[in-house]
Amino acid sequence: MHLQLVDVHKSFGDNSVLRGVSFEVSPGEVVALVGENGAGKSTLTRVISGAHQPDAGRLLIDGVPAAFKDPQSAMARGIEVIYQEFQQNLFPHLTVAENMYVLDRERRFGNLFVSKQRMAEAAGTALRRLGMEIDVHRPVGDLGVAERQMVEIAKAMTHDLSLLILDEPTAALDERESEQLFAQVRGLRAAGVSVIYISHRLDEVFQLADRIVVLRDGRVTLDAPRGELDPDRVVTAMVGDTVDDFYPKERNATNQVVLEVRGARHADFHDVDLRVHAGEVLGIGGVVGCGRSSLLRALFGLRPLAGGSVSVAGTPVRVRDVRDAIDSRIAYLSPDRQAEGLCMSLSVEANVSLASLRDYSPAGNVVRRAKERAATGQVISDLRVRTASPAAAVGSLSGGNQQKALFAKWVMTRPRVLLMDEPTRGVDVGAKTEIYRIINKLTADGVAVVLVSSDLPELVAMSDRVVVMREGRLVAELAGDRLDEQSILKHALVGAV
Amino acid sequence: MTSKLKSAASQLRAVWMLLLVGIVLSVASPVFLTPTNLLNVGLATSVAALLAAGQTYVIILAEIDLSVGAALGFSSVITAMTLRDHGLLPALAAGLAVGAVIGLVNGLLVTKTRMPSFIATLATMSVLAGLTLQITAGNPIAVTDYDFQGIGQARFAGIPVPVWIMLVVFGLFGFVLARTRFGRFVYATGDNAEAARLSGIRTHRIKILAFVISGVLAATAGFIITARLSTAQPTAGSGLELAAIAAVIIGGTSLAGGRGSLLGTLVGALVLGVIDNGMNLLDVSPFLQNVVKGLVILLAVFLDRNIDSLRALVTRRDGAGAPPAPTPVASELAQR
Amino acid sequence: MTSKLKSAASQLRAVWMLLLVGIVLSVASPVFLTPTNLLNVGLATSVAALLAAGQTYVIILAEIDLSVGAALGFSSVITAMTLRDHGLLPALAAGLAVGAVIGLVNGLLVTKTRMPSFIATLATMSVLAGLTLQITAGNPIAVTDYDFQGIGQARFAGIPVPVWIMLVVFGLFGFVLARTRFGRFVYATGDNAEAARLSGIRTHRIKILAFVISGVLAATAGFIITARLSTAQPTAGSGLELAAIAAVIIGGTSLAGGRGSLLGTLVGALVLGVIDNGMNLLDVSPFLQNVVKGLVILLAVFLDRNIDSLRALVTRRDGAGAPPAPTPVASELAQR
Amino acid sequence: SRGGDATTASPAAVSGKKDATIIMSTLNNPFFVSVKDGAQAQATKSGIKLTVQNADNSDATFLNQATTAISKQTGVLILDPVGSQSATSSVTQANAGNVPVMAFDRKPTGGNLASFVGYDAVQAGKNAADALAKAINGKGKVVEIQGILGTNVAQDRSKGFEQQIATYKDITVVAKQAANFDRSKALDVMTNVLQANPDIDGVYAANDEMAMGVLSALKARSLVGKVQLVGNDGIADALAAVESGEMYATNAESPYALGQKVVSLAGDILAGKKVQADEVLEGKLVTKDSVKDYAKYLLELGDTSGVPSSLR
Ligand SMILES: Nc1ncnc2c1ncn2[C@@H]1O[C@H](COP(=O)(O)OP(=O)(O)OP(=O)(O)O)[C@@H](O)[C@H]1O
Ligand SMILES: Nc1ncnc2c1ncn2[C@@H]1O[C@H](COP(=O)(O)OP(=O)(O)OP(=O)(O)O)[C@@H](O)[C@H]1O
Ligand SMILES: [Mg+2]
Ligand SMILES: [Mg+2]
Repeated sequence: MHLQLVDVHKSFGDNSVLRGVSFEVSPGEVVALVGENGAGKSTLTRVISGAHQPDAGRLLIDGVPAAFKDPQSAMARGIEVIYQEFQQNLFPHLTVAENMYVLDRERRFGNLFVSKQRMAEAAGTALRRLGMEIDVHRPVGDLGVAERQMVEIAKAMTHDLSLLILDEPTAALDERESEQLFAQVRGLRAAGVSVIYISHRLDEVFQLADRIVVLRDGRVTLDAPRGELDPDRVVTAMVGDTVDDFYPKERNATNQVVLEVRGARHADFHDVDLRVHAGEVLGIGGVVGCGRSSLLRALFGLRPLAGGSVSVAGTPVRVRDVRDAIDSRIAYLSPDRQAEGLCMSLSVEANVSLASLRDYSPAGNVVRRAKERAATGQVISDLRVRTASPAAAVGSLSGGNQQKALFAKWVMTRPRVLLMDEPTRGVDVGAKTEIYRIINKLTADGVAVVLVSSDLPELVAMSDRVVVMREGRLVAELAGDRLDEQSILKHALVGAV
Repeated sequence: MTSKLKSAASQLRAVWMLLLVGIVLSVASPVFLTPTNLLNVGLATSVAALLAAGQTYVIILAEIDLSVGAALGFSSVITAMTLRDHGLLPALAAGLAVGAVIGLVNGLLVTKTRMPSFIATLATMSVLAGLTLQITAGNPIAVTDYDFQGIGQARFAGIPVPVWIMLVVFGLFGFVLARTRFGRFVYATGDNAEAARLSGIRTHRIKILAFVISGVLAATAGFIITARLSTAQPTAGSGLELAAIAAVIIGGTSLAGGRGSLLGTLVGALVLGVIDNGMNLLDVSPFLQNVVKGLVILLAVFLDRNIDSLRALVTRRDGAGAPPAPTPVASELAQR
Repeated sequence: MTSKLKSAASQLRAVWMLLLVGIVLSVASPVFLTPTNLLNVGLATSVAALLAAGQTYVIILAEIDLSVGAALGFSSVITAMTLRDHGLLPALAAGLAVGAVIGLVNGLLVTKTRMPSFIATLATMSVLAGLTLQITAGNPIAVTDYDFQGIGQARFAGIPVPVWIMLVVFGLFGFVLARTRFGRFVYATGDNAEAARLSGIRTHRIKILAFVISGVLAATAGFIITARLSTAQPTAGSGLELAAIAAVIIGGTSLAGGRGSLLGTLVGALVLGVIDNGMNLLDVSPFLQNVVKGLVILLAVFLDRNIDSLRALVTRRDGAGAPPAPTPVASELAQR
Repeated sequence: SRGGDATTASPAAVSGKKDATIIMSTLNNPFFVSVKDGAQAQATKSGIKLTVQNADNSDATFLNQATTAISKQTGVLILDPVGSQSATSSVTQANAGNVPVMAFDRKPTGGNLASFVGYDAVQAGKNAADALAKAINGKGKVVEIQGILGTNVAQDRSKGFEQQIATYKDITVVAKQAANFDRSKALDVMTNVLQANPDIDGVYAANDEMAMGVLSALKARSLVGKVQLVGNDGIADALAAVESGEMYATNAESPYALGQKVVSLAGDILAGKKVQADEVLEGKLVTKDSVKDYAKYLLELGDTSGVPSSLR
């Protein structure tokens, strides 16, 4: 498919999101679309897919004007989208197979009556092609984030495609799974399918894209073949400035142990010993399902430990539920901001102060609004959360800004220990750097940070030390010269490959 | 495979609930298990069960239809008037058409004007109840047509026609829900309407259709009630909406949408019918009947949920006193 | 700033709805705008409004309390019996305690046994209605205590006491909801219970408290109704639950949780009260009153939603026939 | 009793008002619909502008509607109380607001009434018990089907029936169940009761709506004629059933006549005439022997819809 966008405009209220976007995608071409959080990438995606109507501008398909009044019309032309948020793609109570073939436009499993048997077989086959073994009868709500993402990808691939749009598909994937995905994308390209690929990971973009289009404040600021570009130019086009240091790591580690975990046991991990010092960032590496997320959840009291001990700043603590954790000044950044992070129809301000509201409502439970506003306002600007107003619903922010708002909530609790699971998932380069600076600031104040991230360069650059988990056990500790991506991968995958 | 077994087990579980109540009653009353009495239960349940069948579609879509009782009353009256003036077939057609139109109006209100279904159908309930009284001046309309009376009073192969109607409706609509594209769209739309829209499902159409099904089944239930009494009562359906919704929920369908089955609803309706029957058989003090009924519902639903988490405890090997940990999304929905 | 204005506007909008109905009525009936009649409306609204106030808390939490009417009946009867045997203060204490215990039971059922609140409170409604009949043997209980009657019949500064009670309750609980930590937690838990839990909110406790508030306000409404009638009727509250829920939803609170206000609920209750009053004043045929009421509710809620999208159309300049595009979350919620 | 003094010079007479408001306890029941029809017919005849309200069986709605009518200064307020005790506030409010007030069917326990007209519900239950006893020759098993528990009529009819039936020592009440004055509920309840007690001799249903439901249940088990049925009210369907012998008797309390009577009294009050303060009406026990006469009586009143076509 040859897709042309001509001078596309789209606003939400006073917020002009797309201000005249023009570019094109040729058949069999992979175009990477990059830009800061809130630049308008997802909005553009939704305009192409018929989920939004443009205010002005035109869409041409193979030179013929096309206007999709709804997603069905776009799908009928072979346009398939993997939206950024799980909420927009999947049905938690339906099985994997039903999710993949929910529409079954080709009516492969029956016109009126559905053969669930054949549907399940087809789903299993399609997933195996992506290198996934998932029980296709399981409800999608039971799957982990990565598995869900793979189901979404498999779902999109079940159709006859002419254009595939992937909006941050790898945010939840690890290296291995990402590689599977890239292989698929290359396969599609070879078959003449056009691909628009949206990502905040520049290394992927440079691996995969034929052309790179940069969006900034709703306008195209760069559109060139990959060969003519280097990361610096792309970043400059994205943020309007050069970013001299992606990973502004500061070393603030001291010798004072803040978090100490001994012999922690649980269904998903065993005999875990950890010591995290004041000002230190301890990274945890591993592949999907190695148990590191479960470890963080257990330490935060979400699924209490079956055995072992935890102490914070030398004081033993028993964390039986979240309140115990918060009282011990442990904070936890969930990887799933939709389900566990934010109250989407509440204001940015209310979300940011939610975990620390006690500090702003001393006597009689009455919330001191002025004090609250001042404190949240400070953090919101420190973290550069882009919002029309602190009173705007947090659900109206772009994904990256939602992530920053979530971060802000925990900064407000002034934690001693900060547990972070994929803190920069879906966050743009600029904002990532901002988050890293926040981490620096926290460590400078003596906070002990535990960082779980599937983004290996980030893990290596931002951690003072990395422990690697495999099948629920700590298998290695890397620091200094021994800390690099290859070593982490090697330890994470040994025996598993 | 395991999930397949699981879902079969969860449907069976609903049946167990019914069996439990049944076993208690057959010990308490020698009459309970007689075939005539069981057919009576079926007969008494048929009306609420039909309303609940349509309601199941609506509730799986995360909507609610409070107007079913009033729709039953209104369509009954129209049916009886048409029967009096134009005969059997026009009467049946008129009744079903009225039910369909009511459903269509509800569906359009909910989808096109984005009104919450609770308030939209509460309003149509009020309108229909008023209209029914207005056109009948509050008087019942006698039905003398012998064939029509048969819908409520005749038997076929020893089984009352209303029970047959109930079985056919549940068979048919159960099959549609479980096995057709439309059924899958119903579940998908109820589970996540936004994702369904983006997946290319015409969610408005699905919802409107579900309300139409609910209206048509209300009209069908109206035939039965009218035929059984040989009269169309203007107030026939009042209060039945809560009974129907209760049957659906006892049957395991979630008000949050996306989950449920018609088999569960049938069992839910039968549980309620069996409780009523049992209390009449045992001559429980009418003052206490509401108390008993409420407690049995609590017990049934409590056991239902509890068996669930016990099973979860066992299969997930959560151990160590940890509470069962559903996924965030599932647990969030479960709270509704 | 703009959002502040917006939210003020959306609350004002609810008031506009009331004004609209009011203006139509004051043109149609010369009596409508007289102070006595307006006080009558306040008096007539007070009971449903109190139930709706508690219900607002419950609904913002994405739950529902169907037992409020039955709780009102039960606590009224207990209050009247205690009044007869032990005097005023014990009676008030007993009534409020009964309301609180009912709320506590509902809250525990919903949080600890994970029963859907719809079915749990439907069951407690049934149990309470039965218990009320059982302890009274179906007979009303006369109230002769002069002071107690004052709760319903006296005036203070020219305004009936029930209206004062209503104003104080709405002021107090409105403040709690809008300005306190507890209120904030109610919104957060209703919006996303899991996120709230992960922020350290004891969501179960919040929910239980909300049900307790609902029970206590039902008992308070029971005082008013008993004092106005000088008798506790076993069936006093029946049917009031739907009126209360309707008031809450007309007032703009979403059944999906996380959004709503007590001011909206007050307006919603007054809209319903004004419609009733107006139809009585204008001598609308009693059969047609239900029809009119249903239509006015539809119109009011429709305009409410419509003005919203009209405003959105204007300010968002979506233009070109584009449907207003709320955020995915908002639109998903709006469908509930 | 209270309201004992007949109204002499009512405020309405002074102001020359010609309007009245009648507040019905419910209109979801043909009995009350017929009261309303009779009242309206009489109002047309006497040139009174009659406003009808429906309290839908809610005490609070009843009071609210009374309050509204009083603030509108209606000529006469006519109450059909939802409950005897709870109607008292409406009466005292009307007294305070100087609006003449009368009641029918159920007598408010307090306040000053210009007039009361009503059937004695306890007596109705007693009459039914006697009739049922007669029908089954003073011995056998009977079933009582009650109305909406917690309402006056249901309570009183049940009280009268139980007191009186207890005086027949060879009669046992084998089941007592409520069916909320509702036809279809009565059908299901009776079907179940018959299951447990197939050998009963008689049924008392506290109103004819339920009696009709009971009759359907009896028909389904071919027990018509074997089981004697007594109801209350005398609605058209019941008269037809009595005529055909399917039902033994109904304690007829012509609602149409009641409505007429009430409004003609209201007309007297408006005209400043002296009215009788307290009039307790007796129901007429209608059996196969007397049903034709009763139908004739209704037709003379003008209550055509109260008479089944077979008796017109
Ligand atoms: N439905 C909507 N209503 C109002 N504003 C919206 C809506 N959708 C997006 N926006 C706004 O449009 C802007 C662009 O959002 P968009 O999601 O397109 O950004 P993005 O480039 O995809 O960002 P990210 O990298 O964070 O995903 C943001 O300011 C966002 O708040
Ligand atoms: N809520 C849950 N229900 C059932 N199984 C779960 C749940 N959460 C995690 N698991 C399982 O527990 C194991 C450990 O998962 P965990 O999330 O800790 O791994 P992870 O390495 O952090 O993976 P990811 O990178 O996907 O977050 C996996 O097998 C996972 O499937
Ligand atoms: Mg995006
Ligand atoms: Mg993880």
